[in-house]
Amino acid sequence: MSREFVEGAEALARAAIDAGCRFFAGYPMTPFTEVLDHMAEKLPAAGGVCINAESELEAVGMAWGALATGARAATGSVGQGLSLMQESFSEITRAELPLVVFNMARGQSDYFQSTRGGGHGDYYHIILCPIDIHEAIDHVHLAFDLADHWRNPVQIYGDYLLGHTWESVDLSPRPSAPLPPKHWALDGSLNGTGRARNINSLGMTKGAKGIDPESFWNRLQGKFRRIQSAEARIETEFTEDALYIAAAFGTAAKFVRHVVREMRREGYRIGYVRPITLWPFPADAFKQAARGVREVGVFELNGGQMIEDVRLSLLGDAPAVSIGGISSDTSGFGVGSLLNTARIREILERNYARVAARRAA
Amino acid sequence: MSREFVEGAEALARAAIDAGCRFFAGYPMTPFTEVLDHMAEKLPAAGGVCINAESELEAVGMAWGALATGARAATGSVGQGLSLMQESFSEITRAELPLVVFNMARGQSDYFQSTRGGGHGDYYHIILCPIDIHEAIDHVHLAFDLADHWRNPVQIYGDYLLGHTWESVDLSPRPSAPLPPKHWALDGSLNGTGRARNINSLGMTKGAKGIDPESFWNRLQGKFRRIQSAEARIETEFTEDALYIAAAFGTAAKFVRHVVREMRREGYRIGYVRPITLWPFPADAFKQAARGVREVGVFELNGGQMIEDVRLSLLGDAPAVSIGGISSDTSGFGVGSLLNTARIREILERNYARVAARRAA
Amino acid sequence: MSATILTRGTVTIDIALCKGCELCIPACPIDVLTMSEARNDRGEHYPELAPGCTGCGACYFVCPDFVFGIYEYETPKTISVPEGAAS
Amino acid sequence: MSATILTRGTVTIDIALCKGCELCIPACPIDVLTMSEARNDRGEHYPELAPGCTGCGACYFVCPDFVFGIYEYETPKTISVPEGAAS
Amino acid sequence: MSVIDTTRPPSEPARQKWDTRPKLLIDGDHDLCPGCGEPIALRCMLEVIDEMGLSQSAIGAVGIGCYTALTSLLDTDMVQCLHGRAPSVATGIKRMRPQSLVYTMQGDGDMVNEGLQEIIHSAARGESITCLLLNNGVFGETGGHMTATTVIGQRTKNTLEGRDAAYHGHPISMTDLLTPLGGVGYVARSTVTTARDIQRTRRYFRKAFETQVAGKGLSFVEVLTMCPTGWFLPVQEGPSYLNETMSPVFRIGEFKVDGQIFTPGA
Amino acid sequence: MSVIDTTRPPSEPARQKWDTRPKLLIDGDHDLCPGCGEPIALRCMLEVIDEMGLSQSAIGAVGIGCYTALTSLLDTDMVQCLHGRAPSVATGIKRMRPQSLVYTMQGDGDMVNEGLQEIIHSAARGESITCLLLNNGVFGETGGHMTATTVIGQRTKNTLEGRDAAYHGHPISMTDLLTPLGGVGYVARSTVTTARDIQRTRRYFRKAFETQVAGKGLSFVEVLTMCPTGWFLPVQEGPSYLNETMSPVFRIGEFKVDGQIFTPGA
Amino acid sequence: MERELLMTGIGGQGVQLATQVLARALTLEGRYVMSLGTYAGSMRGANTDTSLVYADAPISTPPIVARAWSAVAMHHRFWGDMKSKLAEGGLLLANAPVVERDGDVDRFDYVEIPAVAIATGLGAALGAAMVMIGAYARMTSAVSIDSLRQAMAQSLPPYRQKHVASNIAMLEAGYAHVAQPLHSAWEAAR
Amino acid sequence: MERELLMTGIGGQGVQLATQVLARALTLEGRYVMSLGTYAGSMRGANTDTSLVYADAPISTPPIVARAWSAVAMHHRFWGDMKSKLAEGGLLLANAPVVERDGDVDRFDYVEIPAVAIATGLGAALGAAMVMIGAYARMTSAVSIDSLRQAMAQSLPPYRQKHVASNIAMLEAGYAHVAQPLHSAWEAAR
Ligand SMILES: Cc1ncc(C[n+]2csc(CCOP(=O)(O)OP(=O)(O)O)c2C)c(N)n1
Ligand SMILES: Cc1ncc(C[n+]2csc(CCOP(=O)(O)OP(=O)(O)O)c2C)c(N)n1
Ligand code: SF4
Ligand code: SF4
Ligand code: SF4
Ligand code: SF4
Ligand code: SF4
Ligand code: SF4
Ligand SMILES: [Mg+2]
Ligand SMILES: [Mg+2]
Repeated sequence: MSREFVEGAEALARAAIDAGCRFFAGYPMTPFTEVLDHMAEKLPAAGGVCINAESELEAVGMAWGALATGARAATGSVGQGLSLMQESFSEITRAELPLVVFNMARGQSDYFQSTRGGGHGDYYHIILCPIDIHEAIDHVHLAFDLADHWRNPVQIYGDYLLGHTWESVDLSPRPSAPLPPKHWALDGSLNGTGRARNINSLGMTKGAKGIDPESFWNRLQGKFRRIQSAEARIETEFTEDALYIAAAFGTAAKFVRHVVREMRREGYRIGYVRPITLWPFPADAFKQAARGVREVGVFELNGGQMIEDVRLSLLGDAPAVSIGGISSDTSGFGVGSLLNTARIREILERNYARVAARRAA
Repeated sequence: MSREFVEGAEALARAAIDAGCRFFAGYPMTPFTEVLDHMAEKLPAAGGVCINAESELEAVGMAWGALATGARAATGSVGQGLSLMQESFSEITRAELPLVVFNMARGQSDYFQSTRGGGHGDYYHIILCPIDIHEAIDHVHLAFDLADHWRNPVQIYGDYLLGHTWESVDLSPRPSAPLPPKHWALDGSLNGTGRARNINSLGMTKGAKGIDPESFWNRLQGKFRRIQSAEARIETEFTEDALYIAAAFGTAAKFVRHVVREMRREGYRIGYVRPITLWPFPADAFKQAARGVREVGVFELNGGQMIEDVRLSLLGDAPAVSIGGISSDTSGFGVGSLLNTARIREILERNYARVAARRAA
Repeated sequence: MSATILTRGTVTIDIALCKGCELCIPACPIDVLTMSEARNDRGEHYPELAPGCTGCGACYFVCPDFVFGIYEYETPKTISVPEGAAS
Repeated sequence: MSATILTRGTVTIDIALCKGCELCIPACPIDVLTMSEARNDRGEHYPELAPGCTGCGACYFVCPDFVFGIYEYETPKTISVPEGAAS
Repeated sequence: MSVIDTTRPPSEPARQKWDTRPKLLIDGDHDLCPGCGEPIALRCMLEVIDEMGLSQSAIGAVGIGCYTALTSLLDTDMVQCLHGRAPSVATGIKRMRPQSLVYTMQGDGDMVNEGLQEIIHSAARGESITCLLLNNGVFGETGGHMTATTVIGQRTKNTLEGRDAAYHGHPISMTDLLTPLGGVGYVARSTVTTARDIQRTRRYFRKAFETQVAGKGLSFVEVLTMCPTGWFLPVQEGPSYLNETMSPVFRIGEFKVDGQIFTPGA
Repeated sequence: MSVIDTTRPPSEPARQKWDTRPKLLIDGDHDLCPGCGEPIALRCMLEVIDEMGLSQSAIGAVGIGCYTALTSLLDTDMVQCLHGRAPSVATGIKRMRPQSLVYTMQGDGDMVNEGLQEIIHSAARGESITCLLLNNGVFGETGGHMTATTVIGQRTKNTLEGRDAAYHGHPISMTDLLTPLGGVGYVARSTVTTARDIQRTRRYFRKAFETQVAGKGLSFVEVLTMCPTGWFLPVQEGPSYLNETMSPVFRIGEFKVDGQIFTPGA
Repeated sequence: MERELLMTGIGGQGVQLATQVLARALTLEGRYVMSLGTYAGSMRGANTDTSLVYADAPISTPPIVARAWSAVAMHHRFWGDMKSKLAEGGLLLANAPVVERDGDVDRFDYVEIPAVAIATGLGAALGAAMVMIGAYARMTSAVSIDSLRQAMAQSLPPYRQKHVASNIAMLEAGYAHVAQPLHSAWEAAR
Repeated sequence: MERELLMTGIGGQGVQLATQVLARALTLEGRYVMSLGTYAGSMRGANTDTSLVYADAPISTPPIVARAWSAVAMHHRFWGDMKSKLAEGGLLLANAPVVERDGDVDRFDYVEIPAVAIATGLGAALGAAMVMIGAYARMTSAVSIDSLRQAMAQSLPPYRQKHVASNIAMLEAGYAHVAQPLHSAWEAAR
């Protein structure tokens, strides 16, 4: 294993290219811009195409077209740009195209947007949320594989810290399984045979008039359920005998994990849980990890979003209490004052003490 | 009270005009088109402006501008068109503008989109979800009032049935309270004084460089919490001694309520709960209504969305089980085969029997 | 009361597909199409061909419902048509 | 070594605002602006005025940082300037 | 008057010159209205593709409008796109498969309203695709509403008194917008009201596809089509209404050929 | 050489002819880069509004770009719009307050990329608003990326080898697109590289606002502005780079006055 | 008291308008009504049907009627699809002979009205649905002929007011064709 | 063993590049490194600072460093903001005399390096940050001068390779300026 010192955004871009991504389109918006820049620079050399799309709407449309030909393709933005893509996200999901989305979020306030699907209709994207760039590189490879496997969009939920932190990471080429056959990809070969392909999100069938959304969407629901049972991922530490669990996701979890480890070393009966996939949320594993726990503190840098999934996992087994909150720097990039191990230590100690006291009483 | 026989879409449009709406912009999409058509026909006569916007994005932008002048203004679409408006929805909410949105949904699959905010960031819209056109008329008036009161967008979650059903309804003009003073509305009067107004979603302050998103967004969180405790609305029937409760929302609830009443008359210990506001979700009242109940069946015409809010309300007090499902006609307008009292009766009987048996055991 | 003309082909008419829009009627340069009295299964009138078709294809091109087919005779032939039809 | 010119006004320079872009220097038609040796609180050089300003306003218009103010004398006055400055 | 039996081929030795429907159409039995101009234009395009020997390489990207009902009958590989977004999708396809013949099919509501930005950007980008605009001046699909190409004075569902320039604005001519753009190779407009017009439309399609094959930039063909339903007219009056109200505003002809702008004879 | 004391007004009797900053600007101390052309154009606009006696009626709608940092310093009523959306917002304002002077301020990224559709539709709709385009040929704010107006050959952050027409497409000229539209009353382009250019810019703004006051349709002024940071140039070279690379592509002059199109002297 | 009426026919038969006239007449008499129409797209010749619920108190029934008290069948082509919704013994007014007689005669209170003939007699076969509504009003005493007349005038847009008189004639002819009420809408039980 | 280094200066001082060179050198020696830089926008003269964490095993510390083992202060203007993060007794290399001496002398292991003078002596005042990094490497034994040389070459883009030699001279001068290591980065405890 050889390591190089690179910035997160570059690592993401190079991992994507190594994973076979051959089309990328995006519109600049910090901190997604940095990923786009690396793609614009490096993808053509790898025989791919990177388009500086004129807007987010056009970017996702271009990716859609590239995906339809069977190529591994991706787009991305920050939450705000992804808002513009919601119509396309919903329909690309129904069209069962393996889109990969780089969400370089400005903080953690877009949890609902990512996990509940901000678009219309019933659909879900697999949301991989790395804690650091080492994991992110794995996730990028995983994302393209899962997208192809499930024929469903996969999002990498990153952020400013992920994109801007430099680390010595292993970016050596990974052997990758051959792409699954894509019988549905467009190449014109069946034209005129009565069986030309039709990629659509409406439940159209070649040669048949009209659409059949009900059975089409129900079939997709079945797929979502299968993904839910197959793809949930979680990281837990010290949960066996914990009185109190601190839960967090993404780069913020690295701060929490650091403090929890510190407190454990000092004898606190505190545990740590991090959903790695935000959707499917690892509900069963979370419930399992929280067995016997008195309270779960949810540290998320927003108004309270993941806490709903925590509560839905625990269903009253233990109370879930919000211990994070909105936190932003003045640039709005989401690196706010709560991203501070000293403050987190103080928060965890205070909450732990309260819970421990309650137990004693 | 004099009643007229009108189509739902017309009733919505006339109620909006009666409520003082003076600007409307929209882009056609069935079944929102019908509301837009009535607005285009009737609003100019009332001294207002209705623009046939060239797209949903432009429609919401125009409404934004009209709102900034202090006018009561609205837009709308179906879930798909609303997907395109998500960026604007998020930011209009942060700019604290009193937008009213007519969501003439194609069914119930857009519950998450409406209640969780499909856009980026932490924000909520008040979602009023009428069961029929009588209630919808009240809701339209309420929507404009709540929007002005809270300076927050309010959505009417209607659908095809609401828009296309004709009823004999009371549309006589309602006396309405004078509009609240809008010191923030733009009129140029303070220009050049150093205190000209600035409507923005970023936390800009006149004369100050830069932005302060953290305190700005935190202030909004406080508002959302106040709305949550003040505006949750619910309808319940027969819950006092119920073994089993059927929950539903919107026009689908009318079918469920009908069947529950029928079964009550026949002696079943069954109750009925309908959240009238989807956000804020009437969690406390729901929990109260479900006290002593063995199970809550959630009948929603989607892959399972409101059920999360039901579970979050009950937190394990009673299991919530999905008894609806995706249901669509071949036009995709959402009037599917589950909207059938006989089928619902069959579903409720089956579930009731199971729960009753469990109790006996 | 009749004349002879040279024709290079003729048409087939798949009346089941016809929606009765009548676009083909003025399109025919020699006016040999008229709308039927009878209705097809869709409940529509449809074009009927009087003698004299030259196989020019005008009706074929203007029909939105793909009702016409055009056949070209191996050897052009002369037919007699009622006076005026070919005017 | 000096000449006289007629001038209708002059400038004020709010050096604190200057970002040292030097756009004003070539803008001055009579070359009476030069960049300072010293730096302002932003750490930038800023323009200094040599005698001869006519109050024409060119520097005022091109400056992106609103550094200049223009004053018009009640009566135009004649001043002497070093030879060459007004060329 | 005698009626010829047209249910079967003639008894004389004859060869089928044109089949009832184009080879790239699976079924001619579609749900569009009587007298609709859209299937006529579609036929032209499909036949030209076939005649040029490009059937096996065509990939389409179709917008949302009445023509969407034809997507599943079209026998070329297709993406059914969202309303307004076909040019971007076509861009993605073409960039990944430069060897394919990539076409889009959009209505005026789709292209000139919802997706105006996409077509202009794709054109300026010089994407090597062929874009078909079916312009009937209304949203046919929603029941006859004003679009960005509705002519002044035209009555539609939401311009009940006729489109008023002062209130509803002016129609947009796509050929005006696209012609000056650097990335555009071919621009033309035609109609389908008569067999002659249809022949011209076919000629324009051929030139448009040739432009694509030669890599000379984006090629654009606008076809004015009848929409008797959306115009609230008897079906028979579609062609004359088109010729009298739309053609004067939207000039017929070629506006740019091989990247060279020229003003066609009026 | 003697240095004049310019920290205070002259001792001779004199009146202040031009204040350091325009009356409609709260503070001149902004965060834009040294040598940026945007504040220069902004000053022109604000001064013209003031000179025309329209200060009390102006309402602005501003896009997202470097100029956004000026929004809170502007002393007219404002809406800070989303990227690309200002023309629609301005439409809503103007329709509800026809008596107000409504202006938009957008960059090339904002108007020609993200919001191309909005400006064209608003123009065709003939909205009585005045739209300012600050065209520096890059996204300044994101650090110098290609926009839809970047000229061929220009090196930007994502066209490291220079914009290549075949790969990245051709620049779009907004005056070309807007001039032929029916709803447009006034179209002009200028720069801010010299005091003379700036005077012309001021003249154009005056005519644009006169067009709005007279209700003669949408008025549009494009100003080419220096962006030394986004161009990766020493600040002093901004004006000459602009004159040498942008001006030849984007012609200076008036293209439409009082709704009449004309070709300006080159 | 809540009563349901299903009406079914093919496009262009005036089923939508006829239902509206009846609904408006009921509204004029202070009744509560609710109606939902569907017709399949723009294709001519497709089915069109309407449901109408009317009552003497606010209606809580959902708009998609599962079981109807009465029905009017204008055309046999699509009547079959609706049949299952009419309650056993319910009132069925059939547009004879367009609607063909079959087993329905036994299952329902089957009344044939030669509506096309009556309408043709008045000069416009297209008025058959109006004839049926007139007959239905008389048969059920749901509403008076006066209210129907008034409702008719309200149901046509200004530019079509010249057709009001001929349509009222249709209503009257249908009303007159029925000798006496059979099923009373407002009677508690049958 | 995890060590933190904070480096702070003003825009244009080369702080970012210096941090990168050190990080790359550490990477070349098989260490794990993590670094985060911030600088406030495009305004010249704004602060720029970097944090670097380096370790002999994968790093689990979060990228925003709360408490640092060592610091390099290039300019007094922004050093004050960072001061609180340096651990009591931590190593502080100060760019003297640009950074002014104050109470810090007592709280930290305060070492003054006349980096500007050294860099100016080598012909380019802008190289001061590189001098500091050279000095830091020697002072802490974090990394060898060889690795720094190699890292330098890797850190400049092709079109700036001509500056490699002069920058290496800066590193070497800084390295040479420190007589002997004081704080060993890789020693278990101090
Ligand atoms: C985002 C979005 N908005 C609105 C619609 C509704 N819609 C469907 S078709 C259509 C109009 C299509 O008009 P046009 O493209 O001109 O095609 P035509 O029906 O005239 O053939 C509209 C507005 C939609 N499908 N998607
Ligand atoms: C929807 C959306 N996408 C992307 C961005 C990021 N963004 C902010 S400013 C900007 C570019 C602005 O360019 P321009 O309008 O030319 O202004 P300039 O910075 O050059 O003055 C971009 C892409 C955004 N704010 N919103
Ligand atoms: S043009 Fe075609 S559809 Fe129309 S009448 Fe003639 S054959 Fe029938
Ligand atoms: S082929 Fe020509 S001549 Fe024959 S029917 Fe058709 S249009 Fe007439
Ligand atoms: S133009 Fe203005 S900011 Fe630039 S150097 Fe001159 S005074 Fe300073
Ligand atoms: S006012 Fe004119 S003459 Fe005076 S310094 Fe400025 S540019 Fe020069
Ligand atoms: S509505 Fe118009 S465009 Fe649509 S199918 Fe009918 S005629 Fe054609
Ligand atoms: S980046 Fe360019 S446009 Fe932005 S402030 Fe700097 S010079 Fe001006
Ligand atoms: Mg159309
Ligand atoms: Mg720009």
